[in-house]
Amino acid sequence: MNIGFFAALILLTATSYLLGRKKAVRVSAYGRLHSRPNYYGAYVALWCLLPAALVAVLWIALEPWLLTHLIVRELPESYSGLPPDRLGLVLNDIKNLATGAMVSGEPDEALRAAADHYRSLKSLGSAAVAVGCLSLAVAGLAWGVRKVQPTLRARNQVERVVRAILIVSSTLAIFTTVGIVLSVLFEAVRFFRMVPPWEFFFGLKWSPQIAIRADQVGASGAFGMIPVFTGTLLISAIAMGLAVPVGLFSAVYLSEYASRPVRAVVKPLLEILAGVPTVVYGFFAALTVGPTIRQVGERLGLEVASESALAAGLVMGIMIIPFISSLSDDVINAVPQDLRDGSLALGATRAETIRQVVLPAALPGIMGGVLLGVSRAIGETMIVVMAAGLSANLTMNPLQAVTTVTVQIVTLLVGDQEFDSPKTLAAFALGLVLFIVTLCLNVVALVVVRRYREQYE
Amino acid sequence: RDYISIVGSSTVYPFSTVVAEQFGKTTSFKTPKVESTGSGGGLKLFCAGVGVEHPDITNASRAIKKSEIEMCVQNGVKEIVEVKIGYDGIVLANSKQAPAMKLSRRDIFLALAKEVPDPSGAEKTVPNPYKTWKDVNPQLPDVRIEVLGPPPTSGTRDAFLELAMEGGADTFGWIKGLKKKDKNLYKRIAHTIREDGAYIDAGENDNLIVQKLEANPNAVGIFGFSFLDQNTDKIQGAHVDGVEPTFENISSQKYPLSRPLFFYVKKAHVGTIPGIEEYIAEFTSEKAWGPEGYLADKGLIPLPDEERSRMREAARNLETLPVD
Amino acid sequence: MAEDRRLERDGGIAAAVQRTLARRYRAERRFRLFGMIAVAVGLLFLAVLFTAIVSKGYTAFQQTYVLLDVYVDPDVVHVGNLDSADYQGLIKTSLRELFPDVKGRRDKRNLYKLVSSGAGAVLRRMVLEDTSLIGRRLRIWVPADDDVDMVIKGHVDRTLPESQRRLDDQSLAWVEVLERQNRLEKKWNFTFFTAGDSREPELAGIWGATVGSFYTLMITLLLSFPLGAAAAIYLEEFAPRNRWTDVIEVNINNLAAVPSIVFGLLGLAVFLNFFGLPRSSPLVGGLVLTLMTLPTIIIAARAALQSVPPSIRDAALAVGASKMQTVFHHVLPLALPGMLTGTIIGMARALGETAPLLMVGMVAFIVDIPRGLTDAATVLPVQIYLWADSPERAFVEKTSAAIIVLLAFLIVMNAAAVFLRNRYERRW
Amino acid sequence: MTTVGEIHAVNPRMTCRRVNVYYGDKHAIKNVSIDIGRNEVLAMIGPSGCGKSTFLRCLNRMNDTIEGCRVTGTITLDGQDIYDPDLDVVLLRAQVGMVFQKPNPFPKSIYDNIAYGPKIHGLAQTRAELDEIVETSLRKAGLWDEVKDRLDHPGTGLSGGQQQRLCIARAIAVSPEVILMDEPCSALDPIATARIEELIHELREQYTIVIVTHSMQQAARVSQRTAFFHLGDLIEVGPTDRIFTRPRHPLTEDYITGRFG
Amino acid sequence: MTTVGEIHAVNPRMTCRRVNVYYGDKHAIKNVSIDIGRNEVLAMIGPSGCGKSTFLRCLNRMNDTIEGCRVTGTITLDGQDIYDPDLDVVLLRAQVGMVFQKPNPFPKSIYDNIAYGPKIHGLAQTRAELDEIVETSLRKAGLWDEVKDRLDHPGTGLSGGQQQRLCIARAIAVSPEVILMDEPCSALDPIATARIEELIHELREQYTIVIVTHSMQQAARVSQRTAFFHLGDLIEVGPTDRIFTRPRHPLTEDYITGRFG
Ligand SMILES: Nc1ncnc2c1ncn2[C@@H]1O[C@H](COP(=O)(O)OP(=O)(O)OP(=O)(O)O)[C@@H](O)[C@H]1O
Ligand SMILES: Nc1ncnc2c1ncn2[C@@H]1O[C@H](COP(=O)(O)OP(=O)(O)OP(=O)(O)O)[C@@H](O)[C@H]1O
Ligand SMILES: [Mg+2]
Ligand SMILES: [Mg+2]
Ligand SMILES: O=P([O-])([O-])[O-]
Repeated sequence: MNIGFFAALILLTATSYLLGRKKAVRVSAYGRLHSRPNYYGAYVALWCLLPAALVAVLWIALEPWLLTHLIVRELPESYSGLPPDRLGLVLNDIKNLATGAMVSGEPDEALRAAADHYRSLKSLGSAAVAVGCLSLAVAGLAWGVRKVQPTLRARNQVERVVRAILIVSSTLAIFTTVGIVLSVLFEAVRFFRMVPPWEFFFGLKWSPQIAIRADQVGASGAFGMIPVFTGTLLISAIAMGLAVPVGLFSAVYLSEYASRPVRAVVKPLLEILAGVPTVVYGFFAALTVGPTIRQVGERLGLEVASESALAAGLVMGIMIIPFISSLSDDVINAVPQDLRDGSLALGATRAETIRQVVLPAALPGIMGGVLLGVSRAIGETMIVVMAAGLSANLTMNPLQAVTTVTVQIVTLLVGDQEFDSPKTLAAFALGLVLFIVTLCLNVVALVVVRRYREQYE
Repeated sequence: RDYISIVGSSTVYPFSTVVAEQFGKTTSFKTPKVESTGSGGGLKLFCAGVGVEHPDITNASRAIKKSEIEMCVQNGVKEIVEVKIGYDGIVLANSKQAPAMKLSRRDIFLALAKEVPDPSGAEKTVPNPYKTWKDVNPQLPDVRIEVLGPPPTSGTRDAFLELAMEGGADTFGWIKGLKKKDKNLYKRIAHTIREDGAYIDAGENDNLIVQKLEANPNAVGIFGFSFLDQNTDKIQGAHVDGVEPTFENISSQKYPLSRPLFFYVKKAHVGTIPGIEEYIAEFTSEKAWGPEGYLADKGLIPLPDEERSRMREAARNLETLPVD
Repeated sequence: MAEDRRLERDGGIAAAVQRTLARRYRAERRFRLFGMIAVAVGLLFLAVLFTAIVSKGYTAFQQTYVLLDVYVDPDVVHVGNLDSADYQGLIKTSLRELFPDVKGRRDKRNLYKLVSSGAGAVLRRMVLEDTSLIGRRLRIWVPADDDVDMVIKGHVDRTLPESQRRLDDQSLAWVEVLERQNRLEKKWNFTFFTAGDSREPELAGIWGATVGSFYTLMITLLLSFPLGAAAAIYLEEFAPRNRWTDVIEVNINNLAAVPSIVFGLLGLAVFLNFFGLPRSSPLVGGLVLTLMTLPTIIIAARAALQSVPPSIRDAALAVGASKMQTVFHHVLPLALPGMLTGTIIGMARALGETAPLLMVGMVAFIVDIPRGLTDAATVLPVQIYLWADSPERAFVEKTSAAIIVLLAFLIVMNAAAVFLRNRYERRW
Repeated sequence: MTTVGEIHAVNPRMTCRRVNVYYGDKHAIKNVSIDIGRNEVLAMIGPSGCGKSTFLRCLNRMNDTIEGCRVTGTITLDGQDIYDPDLDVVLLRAQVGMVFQKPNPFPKSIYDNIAYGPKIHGLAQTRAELDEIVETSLRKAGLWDEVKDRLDHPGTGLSGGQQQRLCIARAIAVSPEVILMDEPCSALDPIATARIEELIHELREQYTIVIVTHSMQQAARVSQRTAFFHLGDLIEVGPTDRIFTRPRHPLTEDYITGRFG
Repeated sequence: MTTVGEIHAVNPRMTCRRVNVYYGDKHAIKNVSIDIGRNEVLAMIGPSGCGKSTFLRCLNRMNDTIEGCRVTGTITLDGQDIYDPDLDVVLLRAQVGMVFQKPNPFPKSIYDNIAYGPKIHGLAQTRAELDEIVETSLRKAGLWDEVKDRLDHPGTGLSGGQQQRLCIARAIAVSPEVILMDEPCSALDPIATARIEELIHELREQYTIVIVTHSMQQAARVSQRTAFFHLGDLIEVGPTDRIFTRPRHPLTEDYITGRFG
């Protein structure tokens, strides 16, 4: 399994494409082809590639297991009798020996023999599979070519494969979701066994540190999620309060007012904002924006926490700007010129045209961008970790410090963990609840977007 | 796998990585991979089992707990070598623009505990009433208490609670008495940090705290000694119980807030993963962890000479922790 | 008719419009102004970020070097031990020669600390390349220690009292002597761009992380763009509209809101624990980031597909194009700009992401440059995260410099996509 | 409502029986049955909004693309039910071409607009053949002289009438066997109209054509049979000359004499 | 080329002098001068692609929205140069309404399509007034009966001819003083066409109308003056009856007699 093999496979696939095409052209003399010759080419290529690739992938997945199995059988009793984890270490030694990497100590004869065995098995297996795959590819090629007849519905066949690929791709999201739910569910359930759900859902106090000791499990009020979710809400709201107007107006300006060169330059520039590492935003919020807000606030005689929600929210808003501006700009740009003309010809100003005709027509796309921005705000971690702090105040005052769900998840997970204490498990419960909350938000959003959708043409 | 895999404490990480780098440079072994996962996370990975997919070494800024040893044993990690590598001073520091602080552990406790002994002298606690340092101790400046410190999930915080807060609490006789009578109550008093904004959880990034101190001369930060060492032009360490946090004072154990640092080795991997013994040898060599060694340069406070040589012997002989 | 009468009374449409015109133009100007302000605000933030980062980081592109006269002593280096000779010792000897009156262990130790511990490696490389250097006296530039570097660059004030600097008075005096002899010079810091990580700031480089980022993002791009586009195409163009597709749609939107660290958890559970893929590898990092990026790309791509007018589809279908051909020949090219936007933004996010990688072991100290998808590696944002948390003062500028490199990476990465996007963009 | 006149054709190419079309709740075509004969031009007339375009779109299943549109009844092409799930709609649409009421050129060059169909159907082996198809199609649609110098300009930059002819050229470039034309001359001047009508004459020799038109004169000129729709009903159908001279249904009569509404 | 006939109107509302229009390199309108009289209907005829729509779009500066389109010469409305940079295009377009060749309803409800113009210009104080404007406009365009039950349905779901009338209704809902109509009846049946022609007659009492049409009959029926364009040139202009009975320019004669091309 090396570059050479894959090159050969690709070469074969290319050849089969050409052969299929050629045969199609040839047989077209005996009857009108159902599809374009390219499709016959693609058809044969698929026959050539898919089975061979499948086998190759299977081999790559199974090879380690198979080789291990074979090696272990050959090992003397003193090794093969070891418990599996020890055996793993021995095998690691053998592999290190075989690949000529550094090994520890002086390997004994048995290991050396095993290493040689391993090496030969590995090269043999690879060679065998390579040969097998390539023969399979050739067979597939032959089979495909044989099947090329004018009546073969090659296009439909190829399209069926493409369609299958499309379907598989779109179900990936489902698998991801299942994976996420599964990977947080069990721990969350364990958490709820230790902390009663009502306390978690309705508690007004969040203070995981109290319960760090086993003897204080479930100490009253320690695991109330309300302040944490309020914090997320507050910071997201501040972020969107900045990002939505700035993003939307930027999009409108860029797509409707700005000249082409300006747009071509400014849009990618704004997109850079999305790629600045969140750590950098975190520093920016914690060291520049936070203190500035505090100073200004104190000059105005306001009580401002040094890690105010405002600072984190604003900086997060900056990061989200391109999510809204770029996506909206694209959909606004896609609104047909006809519609603008129709409005302008009635004597509408540009602003009126944009507000009342273009934006409604682009609404579904814009909502998509805004939702993406909201999602990002809710799910963002690093900025809030660095700038929003950990104190779980139940407040809607943007000048106070709040904490967010993501901050809590991260600190609970990357800090000192104890997987038998609700302190760490709380992270999973928070994750699960966040998932459910955003799910509800999205359902609402879907319904709203459906209702206001304006389809042009 | 032909390289050593190390996980664990973010506090030990800077030292561990220097050794790893030196080790990689001066031997023919590959440079070990060092991950910073926190002490608890590291021990969890470490104790997950024996085998190539599990780390060989974990760093910790505290000693391994009994429950963790049990978990290790359960997963087949029966032989664990403990290596104590030195000390880390926990310092309280503020900006150079403000006058230096001279604190006692009692001041620290009174300033940061959620519940403090009733100022009137009764043997009960009241919610912390102190707003300024001056309220705590008339000799301290009249500025608002504002302390940036590690979050509850960090090992540094645990150490701080044990060393500073307990130390402060113990200066009240009746609280000290509780230790025996009602351990829970004692811990609740000594280990609960106030949550009214005077203490700010500042996350795991100590540089961030240093920079915040620079911006805010009234604030006091809590972090490891190496960060003070590197930023002596900007910040100053507070005297604790009259002792300045300096290299010498910490290594001579005069400074009260210092904690030992460790790493743990999975003995089962020695001899199969190449280089583990050599890595231990490098770490415990005088040019690394000695008073003149390169780790001291990075801010590690070395063990006293005698303990160091004892430790070296134990480590090189791979003496394992007792398990029961 | 009533309305005509009203207009007549009011003096016709012109007059009617005229009355409202001032207000409407104000609204128009306001609207436009808001647009400009919004763009300006966005650009301003960008400029502020950039200047902050660049002004802090550009100094890291230079490094202080010391000129030493090194005698490559044949007693120390000979053909037998070329690899493992004590080159650092030779460097030390030459330092002693420069300052012959330095006596005492402590002082000597301080003196040696003027040059980097990597200086020996520089010499070693030279000798390995050309063994004829053995026995000769060389004048070579070796990197200075980071503390010296900080002083030379002015990041540490020389006038502070001794107790407040890392470099004591004596060392400072030596530095000044070296300066007077023109033996200290700031040069272009090649190491920074070619080396892997190191705990010595003067030896630390960004190349390892850059390569790691490159591999990781290559995986992410190669998987997430085709998968995202395919999913969007299926959902928007082929899937029947029913409950099930609604579920998928809500689901995808919801995935966008999942905190990135949770994707890390997923990666930990699935890719590391279940599939047993190697920890800390770009492969796993890329897979995790793919899962994280997919929703962004799918959402953007769907919005783009939706905005293609149906008449185009009709036109293609009516000449006998299959649904597939219609989509791939006509709809996709028109939707491509929007899809690319989603990709740009999604990839940008993936490039700057740290949190999920914490979970799959990419937050690691890795010196060697990764050579493949399964080697242990780290990525640029993680490198930034790690350096930002390092005590050494010299890592402050390195951190900013790494951010500059990351932004440059981002710009390069986006440029191609932006170019494509501009090519395909049209208004109909 | 039962249709007046002879819905059967002598040599039917397509047959429609009890076709109903709904847009959501709206019942746009009501129980229409009609044959379309081989080598015949069928004209469909009727007031605006009566369902002509809707019916036309049924004939090559372009209605499939409209969300909420539902078709019942049977329509066959050469005896084959075109709503049969097994039927290949691509093949159907290649056989039954369509010119839409609103010109909808691709946002591509004029050349590519025409060449697209032949390309996907593989009607040209070489570039030269393709060039020839493009040229003849454009010539037939009477557009060649106007655009021959700018084949690489975008099709969307043409005038309304030019776009319409471009769409006609695009449809005939794939040589469909049945051509559905929805008001193909609405934006055309008399000369261009004459050219298209001539084209229809030519095409009829081999193909079957259904044309929607608002011009009685045009219907009279080009078609052999005429169908009159009204509010979704097929009111009357019959030989064109008979319909225009002796309409049987009062509505038909009112409509063609302009005494309507 | 100099124009044959009388380009001057007795009581000009708009005057165009030496107007040239370019699309990039393409010279689409060549040095055209013509007056448009008050209360007159001017018909523009000419083969497809000759520049009628282009010229029409010049008259209310809708050309501004086409990238690469350049206009030279002077066009005035009531003596005011409409290409004067100081001129208010919003006011201009409110005064000079337009119906496009391709119907382009907004993706809004039928009601909102019509109400949009009056709303932005503040022509209705109350909802009732707005309702009235919507109803009268739709009635005038002959669409009311067909859509009165579904005013809240999207305008894009209408048939081709209905959309066209919707656009006419939308244009007249703001009562512009000059109305430019680009083939307003192209998708309409004779009855609907008659309704629109009637509307034009009504409107002429007060307003000025320019209509592009391909139907000589229609031009003859509705217009007082007719202008004949050919390949961007204004060939001949004059009173409609004279043009159709005694064309002076051979090209005109060829065109109206259908001996063209
Ligand atoms: N946006 C454009 N870009 C380039 N050329 C154009 C554009 N619009 C029109 N043209 C060209 O300008 C010429 C005049 O077009 P115009 O639309 O004015 O014709 P017209 O007289 O309205 O024709 P029709 O009766 O077919 O609508 C045509 O040759 C056309 O191809
Ligand atoms: N997409 C749609 N959704 C809902 N109703 C529709 C849709 N398309 C057409 N209709 C309605 O169906 C009826 C028939 O429309 P169709 O387009 O078939 O008319 P037509 O005979 O082609 O008229 P015209 O001559 O004006 O083009 C009309 O009342 C129209 O409003
Ligand atoms: Mg129609
Ligand atoms: Mg036109
Ligand atoms: O990472 P810790 O040292 O805080 O456990």
